[in-house]
Amino acid sequence: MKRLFADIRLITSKDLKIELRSRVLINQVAPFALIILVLFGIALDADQKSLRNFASGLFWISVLLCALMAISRSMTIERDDEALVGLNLSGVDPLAIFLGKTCAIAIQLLILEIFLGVGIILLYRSEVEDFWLLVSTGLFACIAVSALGTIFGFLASGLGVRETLLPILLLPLLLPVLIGATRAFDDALGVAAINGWNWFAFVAGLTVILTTVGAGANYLLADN
Amino acid sequence: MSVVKLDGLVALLEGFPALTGVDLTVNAGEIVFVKGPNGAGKTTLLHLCAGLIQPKDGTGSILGHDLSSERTEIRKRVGLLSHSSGLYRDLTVLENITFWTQIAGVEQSEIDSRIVWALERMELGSKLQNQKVRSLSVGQKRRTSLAVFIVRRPDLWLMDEPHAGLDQEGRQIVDDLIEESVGAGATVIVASHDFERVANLSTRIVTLSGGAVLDADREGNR
Amino acid sequence: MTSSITTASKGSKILGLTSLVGFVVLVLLAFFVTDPDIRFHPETGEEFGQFDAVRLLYLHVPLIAVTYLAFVVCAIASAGYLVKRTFWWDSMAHAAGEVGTLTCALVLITGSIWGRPVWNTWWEWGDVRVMSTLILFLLFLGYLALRGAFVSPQRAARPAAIVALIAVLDIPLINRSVEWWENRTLHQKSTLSELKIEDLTLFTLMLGILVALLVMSWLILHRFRVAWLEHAEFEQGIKTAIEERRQIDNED
Amino acid sequence: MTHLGYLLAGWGLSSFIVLLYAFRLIKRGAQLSKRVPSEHARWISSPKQNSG
Repeated sequence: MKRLFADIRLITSKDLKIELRSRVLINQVAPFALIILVLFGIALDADQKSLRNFASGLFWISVLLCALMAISRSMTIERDDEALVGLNLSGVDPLAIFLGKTCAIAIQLLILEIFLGVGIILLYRSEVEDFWLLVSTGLFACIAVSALGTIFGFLASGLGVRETLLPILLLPLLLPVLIGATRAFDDALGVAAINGWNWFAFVAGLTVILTTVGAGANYLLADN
Repeated sequence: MSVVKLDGLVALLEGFPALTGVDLTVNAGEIVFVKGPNGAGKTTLLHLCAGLIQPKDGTGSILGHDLSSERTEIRKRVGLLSHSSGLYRDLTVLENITFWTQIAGVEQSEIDSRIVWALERMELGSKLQNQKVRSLSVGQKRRTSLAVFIVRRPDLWLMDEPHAGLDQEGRQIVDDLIEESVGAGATVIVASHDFERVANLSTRIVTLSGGAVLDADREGNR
Repeated sequence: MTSSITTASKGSKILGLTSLVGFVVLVLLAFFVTDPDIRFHPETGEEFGQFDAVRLLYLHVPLIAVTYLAFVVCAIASAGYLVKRTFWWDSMAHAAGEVGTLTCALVLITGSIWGRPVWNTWWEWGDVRVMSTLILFLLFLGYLALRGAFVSPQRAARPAAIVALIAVLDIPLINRSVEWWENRTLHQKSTLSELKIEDLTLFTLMLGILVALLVMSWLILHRFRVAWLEHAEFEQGIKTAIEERRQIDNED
Repeated sequence: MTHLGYLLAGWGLSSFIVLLYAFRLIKRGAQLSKRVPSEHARWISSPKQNSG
């Protein structure tokens, strides 16, 4: 058990260190997120009020699109010089690889969410009514997205068509997360009179289920 | 005791039969030189011995573990030096070696001394150690891969073109390492095109062709 | 059709013929024997109901039944594959998945055509069943795309099985989330309970489900056999390739 | 009959698509059968056995 946590930490910190060095997130994904926000604003030709109403949906769609990039990048790191072969030969528990990479993606997504959050507040003039609901939903939803994303990243890794296949496999499955997180955000941003904490509970439940499913699938996927 | 025992092994690579029925036995302490033209199946043979490929047909065991059902066990005990570096480009030499040593589950107390030993052995000086792998020359990268390879101290050494990209000095280090490892109880399989060099190093030469063993009994010059 | 070999067998021919006959009977019942859905408002006496559009339900509802069944079969076969790791289970999962995706598309098409006159819209956002079915359809499109992306069918088997299982497990979650999303649904508790379910209506509906089951079985059976042959062809290709490689071997 | 257009479209399109798919399956099966030795087609030797 101690070994498992140590290995998870090793893999996560390795991925994050690589990210800090290569700055793909900061130089490419974050600007991409910003562009999405701006494009939505222009394409919807919206006045400030409707942008505020749509803010939570646009926020989560941006997160999902950025997640696709982060997942893809996370797999590329292991594929570029076949480091994945080394990981397989190291005798490390496949669960550690899965959770380690999930954590790394989740942390990156969390940073992106903060960035996007500031973005919708500044650009769409969203007002935060329930800060903790925002934070907890953001945290859990991004874990769910990362866990399922890592599994599907592994599933499709090694295929030439990974970049195109990943979205059609992953996005429909994440629909419940999208709905739950969007509704919770609607309440937290004060644009819908609903109980956002109920939606948060739903998202949290989904996170537990999807992470467990991912871990199970990971064992099935790991060669034996 | 035979370290590698393959019997009629067939292995596929993306639907192509890279190995068409390999019979091969390698005993402990041997240095086996696998030669053969491009596409003969040398690399696939090494990958198979590393437990990375599920055989399509035939039976085999590596280090006493079954090749079909106990590949996880096999993987922990073999080292594979392949064409690609297996390194993370954006980490430094030292970070790469540290990561791979830690992830391999080397005893905490032993980690530092092993890393120092591997770096010294591959003559990776302190200036190089802090360079990103991305900025290394081919030879330096190869040395780093070799350092990662030896730091785990595998029982079965599987080396694909170990001399490729190295200078004269580097090649000599590889030769010495192989000699030493056998002295320490390891078994080595080297796939290479550098006939002269590896033939002088090995105890036996195996010729591979068309994904099968053509000749396994020729003696090496060691 | 003399001695030429196809994927047909005596059993499948009987199955196919029965399906055809059943379909003709179903059409006759659905179009000419059953009554249109016309009701009168108890107070004003106004006519309302689905009128003849209800005849689409004799097709739409059975299609839904077989779609879900096909996906369940696909999930079971996928689980079977992960346990047994034999090609039989993989082919079954593939066949059921593909046929299920086809019928799922038909569910969406017929539902949309029925929705236009009855709900006055081709597409209703926020209706749980409509949305869930669409997502289900997209999920299995991804499943089939994943299968198609692999060069060797053997390597596709395990990832595909995992995707199918996750997809089917996700269905209840999708259903829940859409239901809570907008707490409204155009489908009444059940579209059927609103109809005057007479014996004949019920009988036609049951016959429809039976016919759809027969057609689905026929399709899955043949798709399975095609997959089986594709597998055999692949294996044969490997065998020839091995022999060819050995030939070169001997020439050296 | 009301809604005749919708009815024909729904029933017609569905039957057409299924028939097309069935036809393609048979064709593909026949093509493959020609290339693969018949011992693989287990349903020929034992026609009663369903699905393989």
